[in-house]
Amino acid sequence: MYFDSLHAALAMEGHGPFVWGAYAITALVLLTLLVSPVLRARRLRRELAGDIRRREAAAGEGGYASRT
Amino acid sequence: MSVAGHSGAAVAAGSLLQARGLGLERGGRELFCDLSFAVRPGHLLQVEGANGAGKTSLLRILAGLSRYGFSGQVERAAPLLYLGHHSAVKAMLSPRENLAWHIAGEGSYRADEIDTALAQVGLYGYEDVPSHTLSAGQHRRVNLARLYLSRSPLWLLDEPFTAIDRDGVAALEALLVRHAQQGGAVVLTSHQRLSVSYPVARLDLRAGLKEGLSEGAHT
Amino acid sequence: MSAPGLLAFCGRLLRRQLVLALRRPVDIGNPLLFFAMVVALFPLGLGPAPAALAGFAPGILWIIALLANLLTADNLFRGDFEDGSLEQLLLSPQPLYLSVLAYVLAQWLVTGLLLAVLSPLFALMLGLPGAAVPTLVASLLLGTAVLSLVGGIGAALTVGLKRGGMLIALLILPFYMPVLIFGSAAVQAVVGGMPAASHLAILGAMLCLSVALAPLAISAALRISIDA
Amino acid sequence: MWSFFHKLGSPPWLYRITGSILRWLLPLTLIALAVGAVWGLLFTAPDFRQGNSYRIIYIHVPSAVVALAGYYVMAFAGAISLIWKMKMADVAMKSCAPVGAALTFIALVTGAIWGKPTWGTWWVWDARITSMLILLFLYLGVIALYEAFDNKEAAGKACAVLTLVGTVNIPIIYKSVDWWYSLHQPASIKFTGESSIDPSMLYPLLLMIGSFYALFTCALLMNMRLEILRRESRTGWVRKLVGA
Repeated sequence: MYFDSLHAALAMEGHGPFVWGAYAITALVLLTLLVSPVLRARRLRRELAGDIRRREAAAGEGGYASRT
Repeated sequence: MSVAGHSGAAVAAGSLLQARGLGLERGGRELFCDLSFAVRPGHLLQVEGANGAGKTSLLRILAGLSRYGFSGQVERAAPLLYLGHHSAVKAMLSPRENLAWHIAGEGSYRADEIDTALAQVGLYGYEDVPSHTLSAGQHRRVNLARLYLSRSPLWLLDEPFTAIDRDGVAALEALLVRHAQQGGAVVLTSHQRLSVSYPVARLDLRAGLKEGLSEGAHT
Repeated sequence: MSAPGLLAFCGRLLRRQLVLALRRPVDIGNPLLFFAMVVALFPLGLGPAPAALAGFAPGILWIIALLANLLTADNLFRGDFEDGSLEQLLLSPQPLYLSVLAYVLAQWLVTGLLLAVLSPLFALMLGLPGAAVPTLVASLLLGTAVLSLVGGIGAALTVGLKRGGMLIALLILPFYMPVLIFGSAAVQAVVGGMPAASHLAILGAMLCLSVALAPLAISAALRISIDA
Repeated sequence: MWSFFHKLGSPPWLYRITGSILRWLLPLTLIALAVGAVWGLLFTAPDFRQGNSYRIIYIHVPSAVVALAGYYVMAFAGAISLIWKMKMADVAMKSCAPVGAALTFIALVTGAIWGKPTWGTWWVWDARITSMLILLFLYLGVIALYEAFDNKEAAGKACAVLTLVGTVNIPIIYKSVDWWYSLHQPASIKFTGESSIDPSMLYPLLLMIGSFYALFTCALLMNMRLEILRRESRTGWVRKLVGA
């Protein structure tokens, strides 16, 4: 490790806020980039599953599944 | 002038248009599927169906304006003429200028041929007025005047009777029959049945019914 | 009677477009008026000091020419799309490449060419040195032709959309930037006492490239827009 | 060979295979990113001119490189979708745009943050930053065009044309901006050139570039899977997948 202590690593001789800030923003954007498709896929699958259940329920009651 | 001399020889062999297994889905609803037919010289084919049944879509697919989003294939063996919902009439141009431009891609026509065609659709005397002074029906007539000049053997007409008065309808029907008799073919969409003494094949999109198409269907 | 030759057909198309444009002279005048008005905005915003204005004049004139071109780009195909003329053009047996070129040429004749011809007047108002005026006209002649061709791509992509106006600007402004860079640099070079031939040559090269490629993109985009 | 292309065009196959690729590629990418970041942040010596602020290079350069490459990936997919009418290429192209835009955004923001300690200002109209800004505009243009169409099939084709136009234009734009910058700016402000970089700084940088490529692939595949599900939501295999 280049730095002597955690404090020195955070401060980076005065450049710390810039460097750590840049890394934090990058991490945030990358995290959003990876998490948002997962969340949206989960929502889509829930919607589709609900749709299927609705059709099955309708089919069970009156057999008009094709109408929906 | 008429289409006879030009179209007769060009299309003697085989079909003008061949559709194989056409299917179209819009918004999750199947409009038509596995539609196969051939249009041969002498055919008069009327596409029927309720609003939203896919008549216009089918015609645009046949014309080649729609090139994706449907299944199946269309083979076009002859030059075709397509008239859609829009009249393509420029308000700032006169009927003569409009018509001269409409047929500019097909050939060079003399001024008197263009005037004759305009006279045949009842626009005699209107040749040089700006088109924005004309009615919607007259715009449609400018458009239809093209049929009197066209040398394309295959006509695809989307609702050609819209905004046309009764005399105009009769003249147009006669023109379509003459075109078919002289070796051309017409595919048209219309809500009203043609009143002609010529065999009209019908394609009902809603029912998938094919009537009078037997000799042309499925190869 | 045979099908008309390529050039005859394009000649007719060009004539039709010009006749249509000339029957609405106001539409031709609008971009020029816009040009004049925006020229008047700069002294109001930057202050009337002649030296400062003259310094910025090459950039100002080029940016306004670019915006004037952008404003007219949306109209290139819209009228013909809405009244059905465009689908007839696509169905015509004539090669679309040349037809599209004729469209753009007609549009350039009534916008870019006129802007270039009138630009000395606006250059005078902003105090651009007289020696730079011929270069300004030459760079505008070449550059606006590139802008019209590139603008045609944006127009063809958005012609089927109801709300195309803003979108077309977002799509094509990045592609306008190289033209702006070399166009205004050409004028600045002459102001600074340097030759501008190389800048103009690069603009000419851009024009050649756009003439070769832009009609392909416009044709493809028109077929897509007609289909949507 | 052809059967492989045929499979590529099959949504269920593509959905399955991308799922199994992601299962190992995603953890690997995250580990590589973490290793590269820690290496760059804590285990390399500072640059003798810029001090510690140069450590931003380990995210700035990789994101810029991959953002630019992403545009070409997008254009390549667009060309395939136009020429061979392959729907899955359409899906790939559409999924590239947001990932590329995000990476361009990172490159811009980190560039601006890097600029503050180096040049004393957040924004300099430097050739590279200006080029990145234009690249961001190009990405956002593609996204805006895609969203403007109701017919998503037409949207895909239109975006494909736009990206191809962009592919021709990007080198011209970059060269113009470079030339413009050399004309207007004294050559006093300069990044550390890649050619003169010390090996001890180069290795973590290469690792980060590799990780960003892998990250781009992961995000692209995840977006593609989402888009496949959305487009195929009416088909039997999706129903079975969701129902199970």
